[in-house]
Amino acid sequence: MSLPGNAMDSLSAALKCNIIPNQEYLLQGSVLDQYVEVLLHRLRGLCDNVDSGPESFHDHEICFSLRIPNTAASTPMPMSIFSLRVRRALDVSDTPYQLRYIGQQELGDKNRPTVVRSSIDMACSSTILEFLTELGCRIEFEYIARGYMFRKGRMKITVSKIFKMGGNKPESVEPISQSYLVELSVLAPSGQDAIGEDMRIFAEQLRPLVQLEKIDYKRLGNIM
Amino acid sequence: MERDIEQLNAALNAIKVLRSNVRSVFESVSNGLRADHGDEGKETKFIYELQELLTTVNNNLRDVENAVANLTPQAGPFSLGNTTYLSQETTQERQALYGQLVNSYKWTDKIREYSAVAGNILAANSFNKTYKTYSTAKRRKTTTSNHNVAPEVIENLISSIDRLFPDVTFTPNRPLVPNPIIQVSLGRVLKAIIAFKGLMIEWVVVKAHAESNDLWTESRYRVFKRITENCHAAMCHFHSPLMPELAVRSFMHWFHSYITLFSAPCKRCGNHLNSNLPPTWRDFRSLEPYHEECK
Amino acid sequence: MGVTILTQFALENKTGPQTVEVLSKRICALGAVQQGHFLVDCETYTSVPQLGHQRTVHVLHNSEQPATVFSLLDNGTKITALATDGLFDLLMMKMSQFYTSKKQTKAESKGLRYEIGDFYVKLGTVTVSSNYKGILVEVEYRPCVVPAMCWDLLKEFLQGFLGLTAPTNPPTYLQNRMQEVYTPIDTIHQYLEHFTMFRKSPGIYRN
Amino acid sequence: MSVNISVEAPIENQIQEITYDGTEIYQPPLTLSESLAKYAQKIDFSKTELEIKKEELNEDSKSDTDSKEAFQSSLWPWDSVRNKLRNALQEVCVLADVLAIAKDKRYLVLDPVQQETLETKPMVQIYARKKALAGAASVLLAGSEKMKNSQTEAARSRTTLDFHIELLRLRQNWRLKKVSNTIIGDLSYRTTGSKYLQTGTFEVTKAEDEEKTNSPPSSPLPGSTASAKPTSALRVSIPSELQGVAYIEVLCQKDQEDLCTANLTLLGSGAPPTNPDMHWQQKLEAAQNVLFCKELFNQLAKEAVQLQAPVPHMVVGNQIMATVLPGIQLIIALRHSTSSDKKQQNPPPSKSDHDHVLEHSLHQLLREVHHKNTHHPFPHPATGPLGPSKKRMLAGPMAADRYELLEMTKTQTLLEQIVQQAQHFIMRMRTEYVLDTIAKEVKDPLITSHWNTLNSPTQSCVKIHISTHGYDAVCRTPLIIHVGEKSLKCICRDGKVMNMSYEPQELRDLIFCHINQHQILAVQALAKTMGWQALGNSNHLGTGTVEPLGNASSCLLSSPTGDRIIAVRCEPSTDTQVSVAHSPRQDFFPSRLVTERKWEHLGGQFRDVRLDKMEGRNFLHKMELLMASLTSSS
Repeated sequence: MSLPGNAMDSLSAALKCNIIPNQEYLLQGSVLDQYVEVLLHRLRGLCDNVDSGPESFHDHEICFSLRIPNTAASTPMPMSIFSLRVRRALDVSDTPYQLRYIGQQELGDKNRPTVVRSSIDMACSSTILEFLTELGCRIEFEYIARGYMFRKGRMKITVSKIFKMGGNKPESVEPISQSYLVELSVLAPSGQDAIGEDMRIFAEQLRPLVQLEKIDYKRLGNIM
Repeated sequence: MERDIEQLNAALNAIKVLRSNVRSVFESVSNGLRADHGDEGKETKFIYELQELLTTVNNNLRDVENAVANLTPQAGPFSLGNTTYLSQETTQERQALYGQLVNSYKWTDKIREYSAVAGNILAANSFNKTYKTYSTAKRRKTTTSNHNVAPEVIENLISSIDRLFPDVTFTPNRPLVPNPIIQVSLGRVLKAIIAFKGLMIEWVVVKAHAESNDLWTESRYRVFKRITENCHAAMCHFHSPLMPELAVRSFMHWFHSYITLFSAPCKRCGNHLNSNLPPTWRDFRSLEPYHEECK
Repeated sequence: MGVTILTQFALENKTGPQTVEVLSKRICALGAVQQGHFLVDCETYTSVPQLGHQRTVHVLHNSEQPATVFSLLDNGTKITALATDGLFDLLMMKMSQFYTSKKQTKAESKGLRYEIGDFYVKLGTVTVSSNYKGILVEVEYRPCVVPAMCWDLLKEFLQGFLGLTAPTNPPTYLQNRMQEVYTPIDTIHQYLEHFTMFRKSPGIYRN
Repeated sequence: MSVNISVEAPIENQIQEITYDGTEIYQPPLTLSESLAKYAQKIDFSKTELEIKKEELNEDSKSDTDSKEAFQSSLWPWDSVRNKLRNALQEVCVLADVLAIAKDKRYLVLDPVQQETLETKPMVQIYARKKALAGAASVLLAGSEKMKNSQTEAARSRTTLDFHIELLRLRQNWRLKKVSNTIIGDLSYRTTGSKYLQTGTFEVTKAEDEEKTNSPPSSPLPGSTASAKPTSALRVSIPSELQGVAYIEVLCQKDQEDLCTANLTLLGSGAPPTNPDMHWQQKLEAAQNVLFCKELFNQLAKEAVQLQAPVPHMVVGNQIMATVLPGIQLIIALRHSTSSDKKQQNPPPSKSDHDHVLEHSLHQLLREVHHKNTHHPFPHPATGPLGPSKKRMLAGPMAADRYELLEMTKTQTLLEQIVQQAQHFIMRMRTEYVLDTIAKEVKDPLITSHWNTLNSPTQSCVKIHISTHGYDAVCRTPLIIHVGEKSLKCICRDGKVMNMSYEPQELRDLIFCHINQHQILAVQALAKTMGWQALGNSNHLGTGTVEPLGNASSCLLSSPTGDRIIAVRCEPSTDTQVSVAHSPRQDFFPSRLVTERKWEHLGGQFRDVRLDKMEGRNFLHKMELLMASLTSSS
């Protein structure tokens, strides 16, 4: 057995070789409740291996943020915010918590078919909530997502309903809107832009039921 | 029984008291007028005294009657046979006979008791040289198969063993209904996966808790590999074609002794480790821990 | 997954490499087989002052659990442990704005790894920012998960190869947890305890 | 209703109906008049005229007598008929006479009688005729129209309609797509996870016209449609390399047998080779099977070349040879017979050697690979990455150690797995053989083996009990043997473990040693129940002749009073020896060395007992009798 190298060294080596999937390619859209059955039906036809029916999920997500007031006036942003998402499955037992860092959307050129953003995904033990709180994080918001997921090759399609957390009880949740969120995403090492084209073609096949588009969060922020 | 004897004692006491009081009545009557009666009105005093004495006798008599009424009468006549006449024996040398008689009675009583016990033990460990019985009455009993048993029977057996050991958890899992596979967790020490064929233990594999529940992959740890082998040996040892339930029960009893696998030192050498293994052997009878080399 | 005992070891008038040599000879004489190397490292990050009171995050890697990154967050009063995938390091880099690493405190224990029966024995040389600090001996008894059950057995094993200097009591960290199920994070706790000790007392084992 | 037996009718009464309870309701039998009427009705007078005339001739001669009888028996069914005929004959005779007379024209002259003229209007007649003709014509036309319609209908339905229905059926079971003008189907396993490169495309066409004309189109008779039925309107054309029948043959054979199985000629058991008339479903299934077998073989061949085995695997042509155990080879061959080259194809060497179980395992293994290729677990929570298994997802947070992570990445190739299964198969067979032969050879202690009902493809277990008939409660020696892939493990009751290699001789020796030990132990246990005392025993006796295997074991027993001693010696190779000594010795002869009688208490000479001459069913029985006789005599 070879000498075990320093973990950090091997990590940076892996980063250099671009084998860590840290880029998320994403398209989003929504579908009204009454058409979701049609969409699911179509997805069953399009996706891999749905002979046993679509896989359902029921997750709880909490978004934490770590922020410090930036005293230096030279930086453009007044605050530096670092947000982390913790997600756990409510329907499947003994699954790990998922900790997720999602970076800013890459500016890139307009011709890119999908949103590309950096993403660090990791499974972690259940102490994560306590750990983040101790770390100085604050809970920003939380929600419940319930729906179905599909896969087509490397692509993952989730059709989910978002629920507001009503109080502390998990049963007293209420849906946020009359529609389902549809996401088409691929997690890949950076530089694999070809996958964006595949995603665009796949998204075409779901039209006009769902318009999967790259959504510019900054613009959304401006609207709100 | 206890109460009977108490009441009998009370009645005997009451009789004793009655007797002594009657005696004092006669005593005072026989003494007649005494000096302590004084001179004046000595007759009346004497009569008073006598009256008093007689009332106590009366009271005592009532007590006796009460006590006797409380006694439960012996059902039927209590016959002592010819020995009753012994009490009427007057010659000196023969009066000791009763005691001897009682002793010999005790003797025979004990002999009866012991022979019954011995008879049971002998019946259990018979000198039969074969399990096969040729008498028709018993044949029906022996032809019951241990391989093909109703699932409820096994279910009952397992749950009864489960109740026997509080620190052992049984998780039955039956892909094949008459031949269950159960998972036995021995505290936090180890777990065993046991496959039954009817009432017979057919396969055992011992593993650490964190390992998979697969029946065919053996443990990665040497201790558990060793114990797996010993379990197979025990399976052989406890195998009993006539009493399959007993076989399973005694196997489980033996297996339960592994709860001290890591904590108990070897009975013979007193050490925990021998060739880097804890005592992995448990004696079939005494269930004492030994190293493989020390047994 | 088994119970692990970590102990410091030193021999009079012997340098670190010599001590390791003596120990490895002893353990091989007992029938151990050398099975590669091992490495436990610890990097410490402290919060920037803007975040309020100071917190420390110790990020440890153990080559025995190569897919895991352990982090121990010390806020002064209690320690919160976290086990994650390997990508946690990447996250720490992203958090450099909030938590900064102190490179000079990087500690590691590395050396040879032996298997003897169901025991793992690791003879580690501890360095703090590449200065030699001492020897850490790790003994793991893998089949057992409750320290209280196998402490006597482990003691016997330790005495068998460390001689009289073997510990007679369980490590302080374990003493309150003897009846609980042992997890790899407990090993990490023990390492951290020893690393902080080594950091605080520089050079006393350098003889 | 009871069954009526009819005298009149030779057949049973006709059944009118059968009620639900099964009773049959018969038509009431015909009365005499009814049946007469029925018979009379059956007579076709117009047809029988000639014959009757003939009959008339020979009937004439005896008609008188006949008729008399007939009159007497009016029951005669032909009565009225005959009367009618007779009347007719008379009339004809009269007519003939009249005509004969009239012909002479002497006695009789026939004058035409003036008919009363019908008022025939020619126009009306023409109209009437025209109308009648028009009616007939319209009927004919309608009929011809109908026939024409049905003809075209039939023609159309045989081609287009059938084709589409069949296509629909095909579509339900197979993947099809339309490429320009042709319909291409795919029978490969790619959608279920196969990564085999060979394509499995086939083309769907309409059945050609000539085939249609072959089947008689101009026969509207219902009988001929049945023969036209099996030809489907749909035709699938399969690439030539997928045609025919294929299967994977798995053989385990020894070196020397390899040679003699080469020249067997045998074919015919192979499934009917592709005949053109085969239904497309069967055809496609066969082709798919060919593809599957090819993939399987391809995969195995690839693995055989890549694997580093101690004895390298050989891939020659359509055959892979892997050494399972020394001297035993596993041969996996792809047998593919097509209609074209079926004559030159290698005949499979004797069918009986083919191991169906292993073949099935192979199929199963590849299907498992396919399944694994497609059935990736979904991550929970949903944001997790696709791909890693649930166990791998947990490895980080649960801090899996190196060993577990290594286990997760470990995969076995198909060939390795099948070789292991074959090894186990051979081991099991050998163990069975050894146990069975020993059980046959050794009669005295009975050897029973119980194979576990549960076993895995590479592990099984057998429990062996050595016991003596009639003494099974006295002593029983159980053994457990684990049969693995290349080794055997024997566990005794006392926890002793013996590991053995694949050589069957080792197991044989072991069992014999245990038989010996069993005999000695059983004698001692028996002695205990008889009140005898075991003075000593040894399982490995150092004295005596050297044994070819193991050591002899022995024991000494003394009688309750101590005056008799029995010595038993068991040797694995030879029989057991039993000797008896008396003490005090009965035969004392003063000699120069031993002069006094007191030395007789030392115990006498051991004298051999000839067991084979003794009474008793088996060794223990003989020993029991021996002990009993020696005890009672004292």
